[in-house]
Amino acid sequence: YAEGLQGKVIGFSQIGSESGWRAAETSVTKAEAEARGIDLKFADAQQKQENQIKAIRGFIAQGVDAILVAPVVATGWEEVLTEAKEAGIPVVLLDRGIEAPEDLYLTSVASDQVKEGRVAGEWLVANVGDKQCNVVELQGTVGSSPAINRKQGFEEALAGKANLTLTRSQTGDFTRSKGKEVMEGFIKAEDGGKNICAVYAHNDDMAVGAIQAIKDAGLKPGSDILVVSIDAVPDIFAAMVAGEANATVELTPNMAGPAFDALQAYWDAGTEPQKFIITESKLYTPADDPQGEYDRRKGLGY
Amino acid sequence: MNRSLRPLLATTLIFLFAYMLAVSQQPAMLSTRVLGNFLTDNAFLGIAAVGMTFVILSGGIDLSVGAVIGFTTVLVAVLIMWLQLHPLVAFAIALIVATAFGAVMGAAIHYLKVPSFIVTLAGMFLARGGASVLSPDSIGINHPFFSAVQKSYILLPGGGRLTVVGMIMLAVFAVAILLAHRTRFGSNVYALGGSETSAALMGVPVARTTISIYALSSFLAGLAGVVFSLYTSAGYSLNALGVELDAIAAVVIGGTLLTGGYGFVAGTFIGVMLQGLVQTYIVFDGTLSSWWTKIVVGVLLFMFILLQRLVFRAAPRRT
Amino acid sequence: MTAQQPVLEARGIDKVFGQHRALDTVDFAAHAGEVHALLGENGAGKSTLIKILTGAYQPDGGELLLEGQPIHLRDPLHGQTYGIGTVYQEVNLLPNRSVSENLFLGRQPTRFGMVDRKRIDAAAKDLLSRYGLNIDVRAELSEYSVAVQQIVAIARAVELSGKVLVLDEPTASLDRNEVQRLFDVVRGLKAKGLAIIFITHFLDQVFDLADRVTILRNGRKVATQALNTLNTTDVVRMMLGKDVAFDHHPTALTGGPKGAVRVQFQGLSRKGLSPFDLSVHEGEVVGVAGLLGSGRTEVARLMFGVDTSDGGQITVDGHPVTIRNPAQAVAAGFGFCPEDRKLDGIFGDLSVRENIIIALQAKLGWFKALNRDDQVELAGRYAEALDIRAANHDMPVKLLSGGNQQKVILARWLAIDPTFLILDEPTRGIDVGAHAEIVRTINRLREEGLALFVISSELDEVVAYSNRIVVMRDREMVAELDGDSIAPDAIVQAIAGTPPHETREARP
Amino acid sequence: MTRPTVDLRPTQPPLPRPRPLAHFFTRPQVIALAAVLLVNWLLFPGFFTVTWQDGRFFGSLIDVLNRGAPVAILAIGMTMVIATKGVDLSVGAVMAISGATAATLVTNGIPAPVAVLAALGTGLLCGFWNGILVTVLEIQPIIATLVLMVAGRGLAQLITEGYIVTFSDPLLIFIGTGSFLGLPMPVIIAAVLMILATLIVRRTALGLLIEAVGVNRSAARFAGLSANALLLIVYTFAGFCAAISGLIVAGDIRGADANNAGLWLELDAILAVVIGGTSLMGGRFSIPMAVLGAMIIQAMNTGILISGFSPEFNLVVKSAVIIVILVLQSPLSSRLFRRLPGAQK
Ligand SMILES: Nc1ncnc2c1ncn2[C@@H]1O[C@H](COP(=O)(O)OP(=O)(O)OP(=O)(O)O)[C@@H](O)[C@H]1O
Ligand SMILES: Nc1ncnc2c1ncn2[C@@H]1O[C@H](COP(=O)(O)OP(=O)(O)OP(=O)(O)O)[C@@H](O)[C@H]1O
Ligand SMILES: [Mg+2]
Ligand SMILES: [Mg+2]
Repeated sequence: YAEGLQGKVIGFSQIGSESGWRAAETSVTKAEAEARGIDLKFADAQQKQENQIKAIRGFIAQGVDAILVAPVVATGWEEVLTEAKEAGIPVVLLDRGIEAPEDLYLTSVASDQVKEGRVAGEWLVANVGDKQCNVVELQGTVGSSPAINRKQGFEEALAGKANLTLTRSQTGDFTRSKGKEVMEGFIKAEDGGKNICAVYAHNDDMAVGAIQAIKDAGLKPGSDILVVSIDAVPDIFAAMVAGEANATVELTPNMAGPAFDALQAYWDAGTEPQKFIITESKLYTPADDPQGEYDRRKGLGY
Repeated sequence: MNRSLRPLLATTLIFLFAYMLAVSQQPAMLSTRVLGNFLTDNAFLGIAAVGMTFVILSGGIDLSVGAVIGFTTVLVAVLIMWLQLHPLVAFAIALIVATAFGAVMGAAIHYLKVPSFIVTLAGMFLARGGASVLSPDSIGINHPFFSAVQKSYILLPGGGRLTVVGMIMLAVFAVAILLAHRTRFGSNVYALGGSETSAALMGVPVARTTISIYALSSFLAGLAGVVFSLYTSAGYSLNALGVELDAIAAVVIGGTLLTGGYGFVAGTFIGVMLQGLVQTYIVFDGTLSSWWTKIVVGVLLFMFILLQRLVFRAAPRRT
Repeated sequence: MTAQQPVLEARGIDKVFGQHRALDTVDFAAHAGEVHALLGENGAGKSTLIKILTGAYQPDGGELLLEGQPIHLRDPLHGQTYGIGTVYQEVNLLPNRSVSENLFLGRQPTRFGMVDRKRIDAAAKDLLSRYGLNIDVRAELSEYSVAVQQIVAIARAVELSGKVLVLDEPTASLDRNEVQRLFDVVRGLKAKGLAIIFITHFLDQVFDLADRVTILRNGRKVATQALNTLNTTDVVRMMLGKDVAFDHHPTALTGGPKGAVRVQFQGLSRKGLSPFDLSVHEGEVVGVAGLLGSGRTEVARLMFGVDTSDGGQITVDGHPVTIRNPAQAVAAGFGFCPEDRKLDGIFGDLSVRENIIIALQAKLGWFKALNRDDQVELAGRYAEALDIRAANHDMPVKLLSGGNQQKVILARWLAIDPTFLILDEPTRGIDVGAHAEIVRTINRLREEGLALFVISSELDEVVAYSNRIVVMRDREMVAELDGDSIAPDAIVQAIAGTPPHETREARP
Repeated sequence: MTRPTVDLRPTQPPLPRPRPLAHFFTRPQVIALAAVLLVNWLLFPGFFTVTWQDGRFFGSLIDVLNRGAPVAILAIGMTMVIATKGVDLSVGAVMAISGATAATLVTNGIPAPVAVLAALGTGLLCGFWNGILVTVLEIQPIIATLVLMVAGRGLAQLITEGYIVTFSDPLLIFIGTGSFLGLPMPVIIAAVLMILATLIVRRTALGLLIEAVGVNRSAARFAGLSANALLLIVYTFAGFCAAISGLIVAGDIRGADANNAGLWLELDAILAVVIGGTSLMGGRFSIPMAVLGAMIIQAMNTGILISGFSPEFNLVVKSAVIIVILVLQSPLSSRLFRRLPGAQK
């Protein structure tokens, strides 16, 4: 890398460490920063927006060169970002966009969560063909934006397909154990699982839990019940290797890399980066060398 | 000096000492900007903690405040954005709803003889659930009134800002100090915390006071919600998750005994500021991982309480 | 006097707790300008009747009349608005608030809606000085001893009583001077035309102060009579339903202790309490006398390891022992009936049986549990020995009457078969019959070779059972009387020292 | 420092005990459980169907027992803490620590039995720490355990470094998902622990002494009880129970999820204890009733899962059920019940 970011002080306000994916994002960000010689100030908000705002204010008071934020929620950033703007500190959003005037941040590096859900849904639509298929859904935390958007995208993909019906939908709080518990309940409620043809989980962790519940019920995940989920964490590839998971949509934990690149270009050459840098929502199936993917990701800090 | 003021003094000294220590590590923390941020960023917590102080003084606990804050932000957002009400009208409605909610909890605690821990736990589920039923998604609030409020602040020398929400918190503390220490209601609250049986026999209207205490706590949680919505211009059902624990910690760090009957509203202010200090210090330091953040917050909480115990020890009383 | 309409009247009052009929069609009337004593054994229903008269309980039958008008009292607050001021048997004040706040709670003078602290403090100081109490009224109530708290409770009730003043055993923890001062105040109120209802177990006080007496037995009214028609024996007979050989002024013991030194305390001290030496022999009762706040309780706490001493040593039967907490004291064979029954003695929610066996169980350890039969037997034995009146031994002890609770604690310590027993005001709130019983018990224990250390504010009583009397003043042991020198007058002189002072400062 | 208040309201002294079994079935908790199960059955007619499959029982009812086991185990420890007038907010975090310890050790090649012992050991240690704070430093229980609640999860994450540590060790997995006599291991463990704990506290004097400390700590001291030693034991035991729960939860998902394991379960455990009739003011306690309380909560959760309501309503339903149970248990309604014809005089 060029000199550009060497010695720059950049604050990073992370949501928390609620999942393996989040931990991976943190460690990738730290690694990227280290590789570029950035002095990264890290602040964990423990899932609270107010803590993120405090952190950003703290960064401003400290006079950092730039701020990265992974916003916990889409709303409520205008005031504090205005403050950052007045202090002349560029802000880059990670993971998701926010509802605020676009001039308040330099750029946003994010995935399209609705698209993630849609990709997952489209895979399912393509795979079941015309067969009658009852789908159950494991939602993320009620009210969280990935849960809302991934549900929406998935439903868009299923819209108009009469043979695919979403029969049950409950929250598994993005965790393995709740995913397992909810799936257990679904299986009991749907005639021992015979009425379920596929499960769609808003993240891989819940899918891993669901897979165990399916196995415990004496069914075969991956064939008796199809499993499709989002995130592409290592453990879901392990499940694919075992033939127990069918598809996952990647959400890359490397949001910081493009963000740093954009900052560097902005500082070095004054180029305004494009406002929305959308990361790829790549679909992985057992055909995509799951063992290799597993090995590649294992070290990333998931 | 009145001996009972000692814990208050001790807490204040601990705060000053901790602040000096932080400044010696991070000189940038000594600025009006940081001080202004203390007030603004902790305004909702401070307001909620005032309500919690009254509840704890009376020997109870209120686990619902975080949820009530969250619910209020959603309600305010819904009223303004969906029903097109003026923010002030929305605030009034939200505060009335919150107050009524607290009054019902207080009535349940008194008449059903269920411990406050459990009643307010149910209240917490209800308020959180109610918020997500209203709208699981976050609702941004766009209203000229909000922008106007956000843009009005007093500029302090050195670039700090004393914002409207910060001033609301200071005003709440001022009023609450008078309420706790200078009114009959305040005396009754302390009386309940000392001994409910005695208080009843001494003619304290127990039912009315209990209901008022929880109504006040929820009212202040509602006000904290209003402040939160001003602070973020949004309503969101998951706002202020776990704030009740922060508020309890602030109250206790401020020298109020959880068993009720002893403590100061002013101490709570210091407790809130101490928590703000810890967080700001961690942000300024910027090297702590997610887990170390938790550990350090826990350890500092422990140290503050330990220091206080030592001060308390210095003033023994007969058991 | 009785021809007038009563100020407060109760007609046919019933009160039932579960299956226990605490009051059975009781009539009671208090007239203006009289002191009406309410007497009865422990558990006779006196406190229950009081609570109904003041609104703390609702009667199950009968009616209340205030100046001829039927009233329904919802709660004590409601009672207060009718001018009924009450001192309940258990001190019911707020330990966490200042003395002045305790005096004025609920009727604080306000200025612009704000409580006027200065005025309250001044008024409180003024008020208490009438009872000879010059204390810092801004200090927390809990910093003062039970006696001070009792005076505060009385002062508060007197202020609240526009028409009726109810005093449920107000003198239980007061010494002679306090009692006289209280009586002066009461006589003043009587002259002002208040009706005063007075409960006590001290019959001499009844004859000293009261005009009429109502006697309850087992929840029924036995009689209401003018006192000048009665003598002590009549009253006792009506209370107990039988004649008892009631030795009202027992004479002092003669002869020294029977055995060798059992426990010896040398140079025990604590901040503010002068170091003291004391040894108690087998078969000896050392009585302790002193004024309120003279440090008697403190000495007892120190002996039992409740407070740790700053220095000194303790030997039991010649062997040195360490006592830094009560558990060690119990292990060394000590027992201690504390002065504050409600706070330090009673496990309110536990049963009578469990309250009796708990110390023995603690001594036996966690794993040698007393089986149920043994528990029932032990509880039964001591309940009988001390005449504890309870519907059954599985009921929570908090439902017992005050005097019976006191006996339960005594039973608890007798059950561990101690070698050295400390009793702090053991007869507080105990009725005449049981009082004689406890004095007899103390004497019997002494005969059996126990060493006892007994604190009491009743001089007649200390004289009755002590081989030796230690007098305390200003947290120091100032005199020791034994043999023939033991007599109430001698004690009074020792307590007063020379010259006797008018008012005492009770330190916070 | 506050005086124990003596309840002045006239209470009913205990009546001569009715026959135990009849007594059991008229308890509000049992009625509540029956009601919740009934509602579940109405929502889902197959609810009570239990089949034999792969050498074990299978069905929703079994799920309720199995899923309720972790909270039930927490509630066993929590009951005793609450009986001493305390509360332990750290049990959820301790679960995370214990799971993280076991998982990290086995993935580093330490034999599973050692890892399990180490996990239980950390639980004991955490509980002991709480006990020291409460006794020696005299910090109020809520705050003392709040420290570990906050810091403990951080410690767990420190051990796992934020990963979900997945393992395939058969012993750990057996603890979470195995079965014995046809019943899931968690159920067996919870039942054994419940019976053992009940026997220990009721056959020795511990139960009575714990109650005495809870009712009046000052009086307990005067009666020569070593209140501090008892409190230490009680908090340590609560930590131990949390560690067992942590192992079960980790074994169940074959991984230690330091971020989410046991999250907010302390509240469920406290709720279970209170529903089981043990007062937060300390004193009388019942371990089996607390376990029953945990089962009520789980039956309710399972009911919500299979009800098909949209998840936004979960919390509202949960709070409504709690409110109904509280009203049922309140003295107000028991007074009403007593008035009903047929009830005892
Ligand atoms: N709340 C209650 N519940 C059940 N029984 C009660 C309750 N209060 C009092 N009792 C019972 O009623 C009877 C009368 O009690 P009360 O307190 O009136 O006696 P007392 O005459 O004041 O005795 P003492 O001289 O010991 O104070 C006692 O047997 C007592 O156990
Ligand atoms: N730990 C302590 N620290 C400070 N002052 C104390 C302490 N313990 C007792 N005192 C004070 O010392 C004095 C002696 O109290 P103590 O209770 O021993 O007196 P007493 O002779 O038993 O009188 P009483 O009739 O009030 O029981 C009281 O004024 C009390 O307030
Ligand atoms: Mg009485
Ligand atoms: Mg004394």
